[in-house]
Amino acid sequence: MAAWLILLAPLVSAVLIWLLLKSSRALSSYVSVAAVGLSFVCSCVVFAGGDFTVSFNWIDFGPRLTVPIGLTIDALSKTMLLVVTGVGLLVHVYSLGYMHEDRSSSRYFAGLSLFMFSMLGIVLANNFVMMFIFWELVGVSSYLLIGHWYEKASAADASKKAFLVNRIGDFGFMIGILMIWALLGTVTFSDLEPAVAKLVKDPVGNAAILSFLTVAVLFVFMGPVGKSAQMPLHVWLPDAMEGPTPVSALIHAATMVAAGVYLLVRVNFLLVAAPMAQNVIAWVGMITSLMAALMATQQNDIKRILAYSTLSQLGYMIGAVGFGAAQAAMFHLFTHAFFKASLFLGAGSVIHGMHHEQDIWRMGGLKNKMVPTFITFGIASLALMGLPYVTSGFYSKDAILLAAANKSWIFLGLGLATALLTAFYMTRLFVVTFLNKPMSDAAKHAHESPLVMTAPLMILSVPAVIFGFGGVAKWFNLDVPHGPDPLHVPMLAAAVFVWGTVMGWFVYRNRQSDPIRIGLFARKFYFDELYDVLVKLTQETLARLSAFVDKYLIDGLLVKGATTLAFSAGFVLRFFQSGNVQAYAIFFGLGVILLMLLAFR
Amino acid sequence: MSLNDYLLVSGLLFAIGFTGVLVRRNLIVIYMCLELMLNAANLALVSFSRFRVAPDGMPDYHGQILVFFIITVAAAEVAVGLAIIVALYRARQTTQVTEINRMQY
Amino acid sequence: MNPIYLEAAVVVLGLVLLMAEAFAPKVEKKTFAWLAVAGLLLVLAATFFVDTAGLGKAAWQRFYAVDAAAMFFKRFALLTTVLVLIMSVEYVPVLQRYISGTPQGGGVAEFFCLPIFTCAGLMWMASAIDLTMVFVSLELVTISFYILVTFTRRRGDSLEAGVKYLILGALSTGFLVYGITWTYGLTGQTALAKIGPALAALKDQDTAIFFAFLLIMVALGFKIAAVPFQLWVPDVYQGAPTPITAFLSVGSKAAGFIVMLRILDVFLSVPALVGRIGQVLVLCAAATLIYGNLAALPQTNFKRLLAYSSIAHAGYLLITVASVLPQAGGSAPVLPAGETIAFYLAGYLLMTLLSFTVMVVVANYAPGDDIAHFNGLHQRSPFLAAALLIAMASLAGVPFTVGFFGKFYVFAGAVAARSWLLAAIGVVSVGAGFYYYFKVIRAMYFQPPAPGQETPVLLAQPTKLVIGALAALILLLGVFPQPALDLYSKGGRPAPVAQTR
Amino acid sequence: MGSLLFNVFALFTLIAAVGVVVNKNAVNAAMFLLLSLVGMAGLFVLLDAPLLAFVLLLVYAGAVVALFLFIIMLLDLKAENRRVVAPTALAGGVLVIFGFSGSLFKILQGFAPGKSLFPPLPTTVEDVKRVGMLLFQEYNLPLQIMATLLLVATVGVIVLSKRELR
Repeated sequence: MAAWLILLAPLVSAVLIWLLLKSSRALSSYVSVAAVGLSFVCSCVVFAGGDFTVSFNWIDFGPRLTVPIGLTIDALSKTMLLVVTGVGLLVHVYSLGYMHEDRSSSRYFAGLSLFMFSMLGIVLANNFVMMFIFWELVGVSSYLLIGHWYEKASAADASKKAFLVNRIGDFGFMIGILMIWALLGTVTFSDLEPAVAKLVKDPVGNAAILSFLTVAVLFVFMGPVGKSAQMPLHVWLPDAMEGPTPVSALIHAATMVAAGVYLLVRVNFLLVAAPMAQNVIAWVGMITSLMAALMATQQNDIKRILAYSTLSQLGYMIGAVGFGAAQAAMFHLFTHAFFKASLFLGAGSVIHGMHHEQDIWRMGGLKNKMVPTFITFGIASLALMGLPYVTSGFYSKDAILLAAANKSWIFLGLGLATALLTAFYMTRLFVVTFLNKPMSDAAKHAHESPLVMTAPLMILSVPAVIFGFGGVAKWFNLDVPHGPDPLHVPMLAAAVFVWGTVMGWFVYRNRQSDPIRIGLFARKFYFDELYDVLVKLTQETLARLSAFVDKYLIDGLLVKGATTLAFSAGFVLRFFQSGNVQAYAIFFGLGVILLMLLAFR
Repeated sequence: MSLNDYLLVSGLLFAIGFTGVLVRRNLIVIYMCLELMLNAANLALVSFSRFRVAPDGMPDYHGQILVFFIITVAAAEVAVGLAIIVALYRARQTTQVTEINRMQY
Repeated sequence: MNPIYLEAAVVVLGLVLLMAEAFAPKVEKKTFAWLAVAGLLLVLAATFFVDTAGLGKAAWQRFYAVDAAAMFFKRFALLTTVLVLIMSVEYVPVLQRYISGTPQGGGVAEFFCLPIFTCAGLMWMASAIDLTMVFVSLELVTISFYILVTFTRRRGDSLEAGVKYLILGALSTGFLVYGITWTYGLTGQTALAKIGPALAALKDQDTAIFFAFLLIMVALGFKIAAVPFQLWVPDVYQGAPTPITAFLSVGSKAAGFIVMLRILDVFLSVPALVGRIGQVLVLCAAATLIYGNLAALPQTNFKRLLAYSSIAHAGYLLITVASVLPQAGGSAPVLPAGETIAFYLAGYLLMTLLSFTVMVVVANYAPGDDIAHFNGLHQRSPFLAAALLIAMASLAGVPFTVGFFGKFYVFAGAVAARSWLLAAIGVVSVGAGFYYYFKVIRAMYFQPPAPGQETPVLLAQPTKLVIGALAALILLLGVFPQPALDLYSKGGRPAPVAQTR
Repeated sequence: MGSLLFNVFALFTLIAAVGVVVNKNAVNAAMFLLLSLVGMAGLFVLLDAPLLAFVLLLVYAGAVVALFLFIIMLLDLKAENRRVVAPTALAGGVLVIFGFSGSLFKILQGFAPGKSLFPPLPTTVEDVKRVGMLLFQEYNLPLQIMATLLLVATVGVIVLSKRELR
């Protein structure tokens, strides 16, 4: 019951707001907050309770295909529920302040509720089909929220871009689901697991079936590549920062983008059965994390820096799944959700205080003007950078680095390089924004945000620290070390943290502009340009091709042919439909005779 | 006389009525011909009912009940049908089927 | 409660309203419609509390079945009538123009009362398991439709439609009666349960049995608008008052199908005939699909378009009926034929009534029923445009609408029965369907409103509610069809209809 | 005796029926319909169904044909001066009729049971009582439906033909 309530409360709120409360901004925001609050309370109740599954049949085509609608409550989904509803609740509260002036805030809150519904659907789904539907719904609500300020061309473009890029991933995801269904005959996770185990044990025709499974898993992986913004489909996430900042915090940092990781962890048993695919996943994740970190070092927009940092951390998680360390991935997802949400909300607070200025080189000196934001942002930054032995980020990152070390020294190297860069660019961001001298009038006259916005920041900075300690790690079964650790990975991680921070401090302390200019990073490895060219090329080719098809095939053959056919059909049928009852009666009689002939064959 | 003789008369009656529906243009006459068709069925029913003797030696009256219902329905149908035809006549001053083809194709 | 009281309650409701209208002429006419709606909804609620196990009077058991199919189609008839009545309220301005002369509102109350009796007839038809009962209930429905189609008698088209329906309907009645006569003559029975064994016991009378079967099928083919007995459909649909058109296309068709399935079941007990019956059904289904979809292509009149669409949908349903027959190498269908048809018709009810309701509302602004009336509807009322969009998408069979699942079940049944030809024609005709349904969508979204017709379309709150509910149901059943299926399969004792095969 | 009467009544019925179809004047057609019904009533009597013969005459002659005549008078229909039938309709009609009666004859030919004579009845028929009992007991439900049908027809006729509705 409580489980259903978690899922349905946001839906009810979304429908209510959309249908009835559109005109009343205050009421709709309260309804939305109340709904997510209810979800959060229920999640806590469920978290305290045991594991269970509830399910009923959605489509029942007999034994060949039965698609249930079911909720899975196990350790994995419980954790995720807490993250989603917890961060979600705080972001909703924060939005009360942030969106106070927005005239269409009802639409915003309806979208937020819809998002909560669909995200919780992904978390609770017990089968691929249901997950795919909610997966798409999440995409839709994300589209709506990114494009919330659709009057702004860049926001409209960004939402379109996010939607289109995600379609590519989702298309692959769908193919993957179909392949798995074809191979194993079921789409329910709990039935898939024994089926895969049986498949792996089965010696007959193993190689071919396993390579089919590998391809299927890779197609499924396309879903997370899109949604969790991995290379090469990562381009939509930075642009998605055009949406309201709370949305960036909730959707594009803490929850939706993590859905890809969640999916992979959920179907980890499939990945284990396909080691090749696992390798590909590990490479994609680690390369994404390094490249994103490099790009982050050269961004000037506060939200974009955080966006690239999110990409980078997601790469860590995906990589961890690839190393076979699903628990570590979940652990990092968990801690990251809190400190990254805190960072985004802090950035939102800064932007709010700076009257919608987002360029860090026009900020500075905010440590005196916005004390709570300054402190909480600092704590969250340290968590992201991985301040050794104190912050949660250190522990979860450490778990991933350990897993990487077990897999291969290359992965460990990539991971450490990313960690170094993370420390570096976060120091840059923090120093330039808060510690340096004010660099604009807005920065000089910046003011602190209201309590409704700073309170969530403070609340979020607590888990950013404490969630790394023993008890939480134990929850993720991480208290047992993953084998030998001759390299002393925690020491290495601590070392790169110090190195990156010190480097960042010395490079950026008291600077008025960026002393480092690396075009390749600033231009984001020219991905967007590359895609533009590609799109243009394909468009050109397609346009020519379709012009040809249109002119000769469609116009010449199909349209003319079809219209001729339709009109001749119409002409013939006119003969029947003369409007004369007597003729109708005669045709009626002829029909009878025609059927009678069958009797006398 | 055998059952088939009656069935033949009934069949012919049905065919004559059907012919009338197909070839006549006056709505009222067409309607009369439809009545003929219904009565053809009645005749067949009564002869079947006479032919199937119940265990007690009496005709199978279930068939006759059906005739009863058919006559009632036919009477109701005539009443409604003629009302419609009259309404049409009032509007268009015609009872010719060939002239009621404003809606076509 | 004895289920027999359901129809009795409906008839009494009609009588009470008729009397009330006679003795209280001052009462606003629309009140009667709302009273009728309330009463029918009460009866609809009561259907869930009837005792499906026991019929009080033993004699009635011969005529009256209370199986799952009967209960489903009773509810179907009630719901259809309720929606038609609500649509009729919206139709009152047109009615007043075309019924009576000087005193406005005369005869309007009867327009609300007659559908109640039609509903009772449809409910009786759903339960009819005796040819006598089939005949009388079917005639009750037919005769009340003669009246309703002609109701707006100061409008030429309505009269013309009435006459056409009258002549051809009476002709089909003649065939029905003759078919019943022969069936009775061959077996001495009119109860369906007894006809089957009696037919199977007959020797060397295949041709006569087939003759009787054909005569009855001609009449039912007329009811459900199957080729070659479909020619009345476009003219009558166009001419009839719009709510009645909707009533005809949904209620009459559904009742025709349930009776057809029951009778088919009886005649299939003659093994020698199965092949021939199969041929007839396949032939009719194929011709109906082709005719309905092709003839709709050049249509510009919305009601005629829906008429051809109604023929096309009869074709899809006939595919399912044809799939009932045992085929060599066929496997068990995904859904039994009865359930498929019930589900398809449930979806058809939603989308057809939705389309017609939108049309009634829009036609109140400019009389007429061309597709061009919907030009720019998106600007005049986004709500109505969205609703009609959903209805059209569902009629065309777009995924995530109930129409998609209906077609899916139909084709799955055809494939399971190895009716490749029908499945192929069906799939191709779905393509043709997209073309003509999207004509309406194009008009709404891509055409500017006609000059002088740019005013926003306003609609009454109850109508808005109904339209919203219908559209929501189409989408809901389009992602989650199980409730509709459950309503059938859990509606009562298992229906004998075409489920044994 | 029985066969002579049968032939007379049957011919009477059929010829009168043809008269309905071919007569140009609607009034005459109605009169022929009446004659045909009288012939049929005779056949009913031969089939030991006097009640139905009586009902047929009562309902058809007394009500239906009278109604037809009344309407014809009301509309003041003249004899049709044009040809009664259209040639195309005739062609189609003939085709249909030949097909239909052909199949009917063929079925009657193959209908073995119909070739035997009617079984004799033991006693005098008391069909009024039997039909009445069946109608009001076993056939109660269809009878109720029929009552509803008549009500609907009544209301319908009033609505359709009253000049001014209240």
